Amino acid sequence: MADLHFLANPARFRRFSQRVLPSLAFATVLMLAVGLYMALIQSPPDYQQGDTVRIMFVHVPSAWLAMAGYALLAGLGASLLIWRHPLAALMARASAPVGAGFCAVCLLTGALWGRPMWGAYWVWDARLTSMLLLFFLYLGHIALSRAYDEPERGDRAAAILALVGVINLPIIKFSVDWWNTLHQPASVARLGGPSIHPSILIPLLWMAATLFLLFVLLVLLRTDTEIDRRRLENAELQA
Amino acid sequence: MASFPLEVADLACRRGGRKVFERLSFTLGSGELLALVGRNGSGKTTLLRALALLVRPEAGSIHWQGKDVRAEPEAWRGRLAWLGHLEGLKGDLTVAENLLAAERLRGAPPAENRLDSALVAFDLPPLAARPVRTLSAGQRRRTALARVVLTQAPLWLLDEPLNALDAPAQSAFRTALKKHLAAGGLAIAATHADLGVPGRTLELA
Amino acid sequence: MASFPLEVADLACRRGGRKVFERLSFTLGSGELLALVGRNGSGKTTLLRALALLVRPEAGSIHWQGKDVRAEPEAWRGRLAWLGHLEGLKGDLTVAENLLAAERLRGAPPAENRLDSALVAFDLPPLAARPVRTLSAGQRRRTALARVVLTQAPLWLLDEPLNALDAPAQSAFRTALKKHLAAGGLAIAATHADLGVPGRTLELA
Amino acid sequence: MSGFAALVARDLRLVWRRPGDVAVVLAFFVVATTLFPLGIGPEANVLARIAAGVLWCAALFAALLSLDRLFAADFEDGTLDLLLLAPWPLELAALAKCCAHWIVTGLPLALLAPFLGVAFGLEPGVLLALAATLLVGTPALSLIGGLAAALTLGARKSGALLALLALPLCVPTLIFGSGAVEALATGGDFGAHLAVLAALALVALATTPWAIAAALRQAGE
Amino acid sequence: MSGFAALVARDLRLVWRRPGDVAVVLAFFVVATTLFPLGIGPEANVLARIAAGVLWCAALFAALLSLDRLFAADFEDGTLDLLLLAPWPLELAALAKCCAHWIVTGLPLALLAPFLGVAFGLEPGVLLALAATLLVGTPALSLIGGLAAALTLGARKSGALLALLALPLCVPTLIFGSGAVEALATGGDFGAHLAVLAALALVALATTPWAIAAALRQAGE
Ligand code: HEM
Ligand SMILES: Nc1ncnc2c1ncn2[C@@H]1O[C@H](COP(=O)(O)OP(=O)(O)OP(=O)(O)O)[C@@H](O)[C@H]1O
Ligand SMILES: Nc1ncnc2c1ncn2[C@@H]1O[C@H](COP(=O)(O)OP(=O)(O)OP(=O)(O)O)[C@@H](O)[C@H]1O
Ligand SMILES: [Mg+2]
Ligand SMILES: [Mg+2]
Repeated sequence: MADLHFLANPARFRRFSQRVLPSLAFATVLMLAVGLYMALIQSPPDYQQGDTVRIMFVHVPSAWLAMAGYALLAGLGASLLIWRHPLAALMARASAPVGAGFCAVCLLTGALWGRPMWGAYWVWDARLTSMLLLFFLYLGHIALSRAYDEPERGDRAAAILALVGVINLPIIKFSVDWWNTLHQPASVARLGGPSIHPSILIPLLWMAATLFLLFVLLVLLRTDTEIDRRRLENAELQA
Repeated sequence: MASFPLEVADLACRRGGRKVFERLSFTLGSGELLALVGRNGSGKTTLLRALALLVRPEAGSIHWQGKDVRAEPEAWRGRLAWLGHLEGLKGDLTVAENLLAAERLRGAPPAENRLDSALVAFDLPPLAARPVRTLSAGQRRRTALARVVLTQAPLWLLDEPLNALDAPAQSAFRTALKKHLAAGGLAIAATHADLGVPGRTLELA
Repeated sequence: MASFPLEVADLACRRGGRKVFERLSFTLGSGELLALVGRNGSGKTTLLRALALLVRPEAGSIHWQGKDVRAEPEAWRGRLAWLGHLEGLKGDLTVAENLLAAERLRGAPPAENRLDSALVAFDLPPLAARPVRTLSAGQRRRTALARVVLTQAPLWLLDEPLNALDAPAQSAFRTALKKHLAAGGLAIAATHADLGVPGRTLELA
Repeated sequence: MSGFAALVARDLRLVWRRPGDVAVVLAFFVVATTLFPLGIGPEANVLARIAAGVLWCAALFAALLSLDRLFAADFEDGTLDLLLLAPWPLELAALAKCCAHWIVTGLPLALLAPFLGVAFGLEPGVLLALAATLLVGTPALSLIGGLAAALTLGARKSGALLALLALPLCVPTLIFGSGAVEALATGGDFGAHLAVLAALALVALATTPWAIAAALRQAGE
Repeated sequence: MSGFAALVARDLRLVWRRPGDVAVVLAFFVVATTLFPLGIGPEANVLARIAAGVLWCAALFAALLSLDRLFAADFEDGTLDLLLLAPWPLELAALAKCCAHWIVTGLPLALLAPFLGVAFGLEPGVLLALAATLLVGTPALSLIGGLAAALTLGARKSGALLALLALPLCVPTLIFGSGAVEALATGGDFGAHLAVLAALALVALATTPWAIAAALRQAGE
C-alpha cells in the first residue's frame, strides 16, 4: 500500500508504468518460454494421470492468482473509499476482469481435467464450488462497476461490494466445505497435497511466478488504458 | 466572530466531470432570502444539493455559525428544510399521513396542531385525507410546501418552489416565506419567476 | 358544416369518483390558441388527457373536422403532439436519440434536417449528444418541447409548457408556438403563467 | 409496422447502451441454477433427476426478474403516454415490448442452458432437448410475464390481484417444458410434450397482447 | 430511535395500502415450490429428500424478487433525499428499511413454509424445524438483499443485477438453513446448525447497515 500511496497520482503512475512495462513484458515472455519448456517437455508424465497432469501447471497458479486478485480488489476498494485515491478506482476497474479471467482459466482447465480424471466435467466438490462462487463475486463486481452512467458511481459501488465480498469469502469457503463434507461426495481422485515430487513442484512454482508476472503486466497495461479513457472522456466533457 | 449564520466560501462543484461552478462565495444573515437565478443548467439545483451535503463539493467550505457543517452532518441536516424538483411524497399515503411521516422521519414528535396550521396555510384541509396519488400537480406541490413549513427548520432550501402553483397558492407561499424570514429564518430558493418577496439575488452563470 | 376543426361539446369527467368538470363546450379554429387556466385541481390536466383519449370522459363528444374522434382513435392520435407533466424521455438515450425514437414511435420516417431545426429552436445542439439523465430540469423540458415541435401535428396539447424554463427558453417556446399557429396549427395549453402569445382563455372552476 | 420495428429497435438500443444488462440476466441464471445443488446437496443422481425442473425454474425467475421494469420504466417517465398516443394499435406496441424482451433474455437463456445442464450431468441428447424446449417456451414466459408487468402498473388493488392470477399462468409452460425434457430422459413422448408447449406459446401470443394493451390503457387513465 | 420506528411504521403502512404486493410474493413462493412436485413426479422419497433445499431456494428468490424496489421507490420519488437529510444516522434508516421488509416477507414466508412442506411429505417435527430455520435465516437475506438493492440504485435492470450481487453472499445462509433441516431429518445436529445460522444473521446485522448507508449516500449524489 505504501507504494500505492506514492503512485496514487495517475500522472506519476503513468510515468512509472511507462518505465517498467517494457522490461516487465520481456521478463514475462522469457519466463513463459522457459516455463512452458519445463512444464510441457521436461517434467515427467504422472504415473497415474499421464500427460493430463500438465494441465496442473496452469490450473493451480490460476487458482492462486484468482484468489489473490479478489484480495487486491478489496484493498483497492478500501483505498478508494477511505483515502479517495483516484488511481485505486482505475486500477480496480482494470484488475477485476484480469482476476475473473484467471478464475475462468482455473475453472476451465479444471473442467477439462475433470473429464478424463473423474469422468465428468463438473462435480459438486467443495473446492470447485467455492471457486465458482468466487467467479460470481467477480462477475458481480464487473457488472456493478459498469452499471452506471457516471463511472465514479460504479467505482464506489463496486468498492463497497469488494469489501463486503472479502469479509464474506472465508464464510462462503467455510460453509461450502462444510456442505460438501456433510453429504459424502462421490469420492474424488486427487494428488496428495504436499507430497508432490520436486520434478513437478519446481515447474509448478516457476509457472506460478510467471503467471504472477503476467497478472501484474495485464493489470498495469489495463490501468494505463483506463487512465487514457478517463482522460479522453473528461476532455470530451469539457469541450 | 462570524456575524452571519451561513457562510459559503469558494465552493466548486462538478457534475459528470464537468465543472458547474467554482469560487462561489456568499453569506446569509438571519431573516434573509437568497434567490438563485440563472439559465437552465447553470447549477442552481447543484448548489442547493451541495449545501445539503447531498452532492460532495470539489472544493470550498460551508460554515454555520462559524462551524464547518461537515464536522457534524447530522446536526446540520436537522437545520434544513428541503424542497426538491421531486416532491418526495408517497402516492399511497394521504396528504396528512405524508406530512406526519416526514416529521416523524426527522425524529420530531408529531404535533397535531402544527400539522393543522401547515395544512391551512396551503389550503389543504379538504385534501388531507386524499391519497397523494390522486392529487393534481399543484396540489402535490402544495403538500410538499406544507412539509417545509412543518419542519420548523432555520434554513429552507427550495428548488423552484412556485412550479405548478396557481395564484392563490403562490401568495400562500409568499406569506409562509415572509413569516419564516420574519421569525429570523433563512431561505435559499432557485427560481425562474419572481419570488415576490424582497431578498438578495445570486446569479449563476 | 363544421367551420371549426375542433369542437368539444358537453364534456364531463370524473376522477376517483369526484366530478371534475361537466358541460364543458368549446370550439377551436385553425391558428387558434386556447389557454386553460384555473386553480390547482380544477381539471386542466384532466381535460387535456380527455382530449387525448387517455382518460375516458363520462359524457360529451369531441369532433375533429366534423367527425367524432373516438370513431378513429388512431388517426386522431396521429394529429396530436403531447407534452405532459412528465417529459417522457429516456435517461439512457441522448437528446437526439430521444427525439428520433419518439418520431419513429409515431411511425414517421426520421428526418435529420427537421431534427436539427427543432434542436436549434431550443438551443439544444450543444446538449444533443448528452444522455438525458445528466440534464437539468429546464434542459429536459426543452428537449420535450423540441419533441413537440418535431411532431408536426396540427394540434398541440401542452401541460404547463413554461415549467422550469429560463427566460430565453420561454421566448424560444413563444416563437415556436407562434410559428405553429401561423401555419394554421391549433394549441391547447394548461398554464398558471402568462403564455405571452395572443389567444383565447378557458377558465376551469 | 414501422412503429413496431421502431419500438423493438428502441428497446434493443436501450439494452445495447448497457450491454451488461443482458450479461447480468444470464449471470443470474447461472447463479440461480448453482444455488439448487447448494441447497439440495451434491449427489449426482438426485441432481440429474431434478435438472430439467431446476433449469426451467431458474429460467422463469430470470424472466420475471428482468420483466418487472418492462413497462414500469415507461410508466414512470411518461413514455407510456407517448406509446398510448402513437397512431398505431397499442396491441402491436405490447407485442413489440415483449418481443424485445425475449430477444435479450429468452433467446440467450435457451442457448446458455445446455452448458449448465452439463454441471448436472445431463446427456448430450437431453441437453439439446432442453435448449429446444426453452426456445419454444420462453416466448410464452415473456408474454405472460409482460401481462403481469402491465397489470401491476395500474396502481389499483385489482391490478395487484390480477397479477396474482397471472403468476399461475406460467405453470403450464413450466410443467410441459420440464416435462418434455424428462420425457426424453425417461423414454416418454418428447414430441407430444413439445407440441403442447408450442401450442401454449401460440395461445399466449394470440391472447396476451390484447390483455396487455387493455392493462396499459387503464394504467394510463 | 423514534425516527427508526417511524420509518418502519411508514413502510408497513405503505405495504398495508397494497396488500396485493405481499400476496404476489407469497404466491410466487407457493408457485415456485409446487412446481417441483409437479415437474419431478410423485416419488415420495425424492421429494422429501429435496424439500428443504427447494423451499429454502424458493424463499431466497421470493425475498430477492420483492427487494429490488426496497430503495428504488424512495429514490425515484425523492423520499431518499429526505432520508439522507434526516438528522439521525443513515445506518439506522437502512436497518429500519430491511426490518420492515423482513416483517412483510421473511416472516410470512417462514409461517407459510411448513404448509408447503406437507406437500413434500415432511414429518411434523421437520416442518417445525423448517419454520425455525427460516425465521432465523431470513433476516440475513433481507439485510444482504438490502445491500444489493442499495448498491444497484440508479442502475438499470437493477432486478437481475441485484440478484447477481446478493446470491453468492446468501450462499452460507442457504447452506446452513437447508442443512439444518436435513440434519434433523437424517439425525444430525440440528441445534449446532441453527446456531451457525443465527451467527450468520448476526454478522449480517453487524456489517450490512454500514455498507447500505455508504451505498445510499453515493446514490444520492
Ligand atoms: C472445474 C474444476 C476444478 C476447479 C474449479 C479446481 C479448483 C482448484 C483450486 C481453487 C485449487 C487451489 C487450491 C489451493 O491451493 O488452495 C486447485 C488446486 C489443485 N487442483 Fe483443482 N480444480 C478443478 C479440477 C481439478 C481436477 C480435475 C484435478 C485433477 C484430478 C485437479 C487437481 C488439482 C491439484 C493437483 C491442485 C493442487 C493441489 C493443492 O494445492 O492442494 N483440479 N484446484
Ligand atoms: N447527474 C448529472 N450528471 C452529469 N451532469 C449533470 C447531472 N446533473 C446535472 N448535470 C449538469 O450540471 C449542470 C447544472 O445542473 P443543475 O441541475 O444544477 O442546473 P439548474 O441550474 O438547476 O438548471 P434548471 O434551471 O434547468 O433546473 C447542467 O449543465 C447539467 O446538465
Ligand atoms: N388519478 C386520480 N384519481 C382521483 N382523482 C384525481 C386523479 N387525478 C386527478 N384527480 C383529481 O382531479 C382533479 C383535477 O385534477 P387535474 O390534475 O386535472 O388538475 P389541474 O387543473 O391540472 O391542476 P394543477 O394546476 O394542479 O396541475 C383534482 O381535484 C385532482 O385531485
Ligand atoms: Mg434545477
Ligand atoms: Mg395539472
